[in-house]
Amino acid sequence: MAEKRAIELLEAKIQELRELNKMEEIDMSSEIARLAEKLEALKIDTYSNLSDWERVKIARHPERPYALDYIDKIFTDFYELHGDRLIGDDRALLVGLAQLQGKPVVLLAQQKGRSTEENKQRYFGMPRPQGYRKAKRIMALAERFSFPLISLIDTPGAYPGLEAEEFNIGGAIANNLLAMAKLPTPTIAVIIGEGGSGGALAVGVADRVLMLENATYSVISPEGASAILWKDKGKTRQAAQALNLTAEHLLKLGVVDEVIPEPLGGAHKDPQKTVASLKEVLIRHFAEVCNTPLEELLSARYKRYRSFGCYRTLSDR
Amino acid sequence: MAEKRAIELLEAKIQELRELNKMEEIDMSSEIARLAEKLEALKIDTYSNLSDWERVKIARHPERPYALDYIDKIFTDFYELHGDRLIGDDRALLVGLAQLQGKPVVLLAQQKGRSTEENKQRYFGMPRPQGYRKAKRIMALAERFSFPLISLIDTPGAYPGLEAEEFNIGGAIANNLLAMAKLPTPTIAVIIGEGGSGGALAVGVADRVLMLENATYSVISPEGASAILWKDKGKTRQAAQALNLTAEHLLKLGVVDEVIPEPLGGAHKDPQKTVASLKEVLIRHFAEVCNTPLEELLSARYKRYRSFGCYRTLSDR
Amino acid sequence: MAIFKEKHYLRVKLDKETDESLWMQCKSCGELVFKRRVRENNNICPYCGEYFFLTAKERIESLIDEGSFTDISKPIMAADPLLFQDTKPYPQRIEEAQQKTGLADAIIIGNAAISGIVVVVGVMDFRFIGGSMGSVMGEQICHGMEEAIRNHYPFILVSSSGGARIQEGILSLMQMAKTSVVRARLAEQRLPFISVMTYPTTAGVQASIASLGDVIIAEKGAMIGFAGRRVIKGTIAEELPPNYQTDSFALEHGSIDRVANREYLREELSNVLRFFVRQ
Amino acid sequence: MAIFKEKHYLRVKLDKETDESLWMQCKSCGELVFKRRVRENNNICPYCGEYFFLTAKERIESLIDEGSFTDISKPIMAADPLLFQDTKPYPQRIEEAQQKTGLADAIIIGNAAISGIVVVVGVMDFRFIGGSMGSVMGEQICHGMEEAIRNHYPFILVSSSGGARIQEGILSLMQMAKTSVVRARLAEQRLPFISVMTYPTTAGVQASIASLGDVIIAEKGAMIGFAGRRVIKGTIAEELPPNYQTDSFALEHGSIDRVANREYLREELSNVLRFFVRQ
Ligand SMILES: [Zn+2]
Ligand SMILES: [Zn+2]
Repeated sequence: MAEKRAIELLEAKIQELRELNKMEEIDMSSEIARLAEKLEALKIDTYSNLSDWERVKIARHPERPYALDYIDKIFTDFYELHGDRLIGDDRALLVGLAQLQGKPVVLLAQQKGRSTEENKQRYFGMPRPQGYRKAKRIMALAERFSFPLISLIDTPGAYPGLEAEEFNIGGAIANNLLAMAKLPTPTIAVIIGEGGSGGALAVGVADRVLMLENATYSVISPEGASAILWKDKGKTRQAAQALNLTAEHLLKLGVVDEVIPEPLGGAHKDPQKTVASLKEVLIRHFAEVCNTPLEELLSARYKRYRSFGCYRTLSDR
Repeated sequence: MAEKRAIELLEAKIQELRELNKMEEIDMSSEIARLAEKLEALKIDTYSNLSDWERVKIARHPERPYALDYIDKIFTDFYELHGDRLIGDDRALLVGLAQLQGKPVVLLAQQKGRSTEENKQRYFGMPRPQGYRKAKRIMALAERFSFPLISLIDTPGAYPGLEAEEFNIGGAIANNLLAMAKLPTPTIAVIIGEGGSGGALAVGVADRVLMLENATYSVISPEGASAILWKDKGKTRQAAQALNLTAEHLLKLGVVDEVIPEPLGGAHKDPQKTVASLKEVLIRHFAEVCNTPLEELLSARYKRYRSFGCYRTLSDR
Repeated sequence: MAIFKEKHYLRVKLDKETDESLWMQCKSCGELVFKRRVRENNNICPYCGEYFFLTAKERIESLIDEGSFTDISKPIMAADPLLFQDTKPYPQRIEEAQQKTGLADAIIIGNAAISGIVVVVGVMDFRFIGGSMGSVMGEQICHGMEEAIRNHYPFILVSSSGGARIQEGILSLMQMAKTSVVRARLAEQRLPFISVMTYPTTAGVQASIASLGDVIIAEKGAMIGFAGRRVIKGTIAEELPPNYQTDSFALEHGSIDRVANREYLREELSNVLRFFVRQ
Repeated sequence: MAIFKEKHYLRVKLDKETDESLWMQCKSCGELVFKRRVRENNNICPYCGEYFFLTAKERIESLIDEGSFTDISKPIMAADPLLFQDTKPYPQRIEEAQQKTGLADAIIIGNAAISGIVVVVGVMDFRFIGGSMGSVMGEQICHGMEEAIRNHYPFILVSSSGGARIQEGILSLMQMAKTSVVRARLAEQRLPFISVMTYPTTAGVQASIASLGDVIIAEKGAMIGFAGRRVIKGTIAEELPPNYQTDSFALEHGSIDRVANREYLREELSNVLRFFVRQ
């Protein structure tokens, strides 16, 4: 996109002028203000009509804030717990205790790597059965001590591999769905990046599902859908559009309760601002669920999931 | 033992005479009766004062009835269930549904192999984490459907191996102890052969613990104790004696509720008779536990295990 | 995700010309077989033992006491919430599938008896868009479990599905959660759920309701797993064992309880049901 | 099973002549170190960082707020229910261990505060017959958990044990079940149990109470596992990885939550306790 290049150039220019402004006698603030205005207009032009496929790319942007970036800034005292007590530990799905607003919570966090080395360890953010079962173990802890549970979702999907199949990854996901359906404690899921199919849902059944503006959540990746439905790997843009995988669509479909705004151009353009938005929304919902009687939460959770779907009665035909 | 050889010769002789008796006109029944009497006396002499080490050898006798032999004859409709839903299946610890006296029960059965090939599959009766976790899974089924649980114990111990450690066999055993402590359904454990330490106890926490006369149950094998305490692999006889691992001792210590008599010389001398004894005792206890209110069972189970141990108060000193 | 090409699995291939005829050719051994004979033989080739696909109705017939079936499916069919269009519009796919199968969607729910034990049974039909789970299948499965709860019957689900239905997007994904929350209620009521996995039980169906059976029985020759061979080969370039995601792989790795030959599946079900139903 | 030779683990070896002296020699780096300095340094060699064994009392000192400890152990000691005799009679072993350690058995139970949070803590002492769990240890652990229940305190257990005590035979094995049934009560009361595994936490102790923590923290350098290297080598002749049964092996294979250096263990405990205790 030519617009993106123009935005970058303009940003650089403004930065230069700001530096000059500090160092020299000459006052350039009116020039800076004018340029900033232009930049804003250009950004709105460029970003406010992002296609779904462009949002997919933003959701996957390598500089996008990852789970630990939010945990760092929104929670205190994150105390990671390791291991499923069965097979191993998984670095793509972290679990632990933390404080939110002075209250202890259990965190589930899908975490991608920044470097190649880190991505190797974290399997590019694709959890294995070890991760899902670690999550299930920590749900039991949440239940025993009535800790609310908060999931941060950001995964291309569960890890596809021989070992994962040997360790029954499908069964691991299924059992998490069941566990989260019943978990007698308030639960919130936040989709912060990629919500990759069953691999995301396995930690995403909750009383509140929140979603960043440019995050995606889908039954299949646009690449996958393109290959299967169009028998053509290149139809990712159309597939993304067809899948209704953006926050806006998901809000309309009732899958998501609230969309958390991102800075123009995406969360990575201003991580601090993104963190602040997410924190505000999360804390509001957190207070709500914590103040709702558990029976009510569970019954509402049941109704929410029981009612998903859209079909016609045959007399409509 | 020379006596054993004599017994075998005498048995063979009597058998020959019986054959003759059938085929010929001559009546040999009085000779047969006399010999049978002698045989009985010799057997009592030989077997009624078995040393503990001799009982260990009987408990490990390759012709001794194994779990499936009892299941075959005492239960009906054995329906084996496989797999821990996590990693794999274990052939040293079988689980399944069956009927006892027309009531559905859950069975846990440690099973040794008869042939080398079978022993390879069954790891010589030493369960791996897959087995213990399969047992734990089936306990959840017993809980959900209020099926009484019956364990048949016969293992040299949990399998010692790298993979078993990688899959946290210690944790698997510990979690079974916890699960059996709480299991809200009647439970009976029967030690039919070797009760090998934690590997046996992991399916042996129960409302009733029954034990065949020549079975053993011990914190460590005589070989292990000999090597550790005497620094000498040859002290197995002494170690067996010192460990108090026979049914008679365990009854006195309160670990076992009833000893099931075996034919002279051991269960393998007359499997049918052994099965019949076991069945009689098992069914009696089964009726008792099934007729006891669950709250009472659980409270008695708690008291039973809470009270194990023997110590002096320091003022005794 | 319905990631399988149908043609790969449709092992019974009828010559267009002889479609109405009495004969079919076995894809496995090449023999020409009398169709009725195949049908009477649970759609197993009498020459080589190859299992042909069963439609949902054939599956029901082969599992339950004759004449005991009542269809209690909800009278619903797929909507098109996303106005989904790939190479064709979704409604057209639905209509074609309905015409091909005579079904409203990829599952039938019914009351039936198995060796005299009354159950609620759900049976998927792979011919209907790869047996994929969209809103209709999710709703029907929940409806089946609720009927089981209402009448205190066991619930049996026979899966044959490539996974979630892409054309309903996220709503298909949500069926995994939806069926799980209702499955939790079935468990609370202490009613048994027997899951039967057939060829194929994969992706979103294997990773939800099908794996949540109190007892899981696979039909011999089933395919069971989450990520298909192609996906793994594509992503990871790993060498896969020849029995990858077969019934024997699943049994060996502990994700199912039993494997049964098709001709014994009915007996298998009646054997296991007897433990859960006081008669 | 106490399957370890003590001498293998007693890394602090004092010269008989200098036993009462102010100096000791580090077995790892060979340096002569001022004993008080080692003591003040959590029994870590100031030269090479080697961890020396901590007695139960030293461990308590290193973990809790100064002066906050009250010994609440039951006033009991081992009986000799089996009249056990190997190369010596069991009572003689007990007496020797008591004289060596000044303890009644291989564990101390107390009330203490960690960063101001009051807890019940149990600490094992490996010098006492390899930290083995017999009737006394089992009873003391249960007593500790019951005190925690009575006063609504968290329970902390610091393990250092080769396993069950052979000399009490089956009664030692039963302590695995005994501690488990009481642990279940602690859970019912929703009281936290933090298990700390140190060198070594193996066999019957690892296969029961030590593995049942809500959170399991290993001290760096811990040995954690069920069957010792010798047993496996003896039975199976398998090649074992160099980190077999170390803290890193346990972490990698998911059987523990965290590993902490000895000098941070107190902070680690205070960090985790804060989640469970409303202040
Ligand atoms: Zn054929
Ligand atoms: Zn040193």
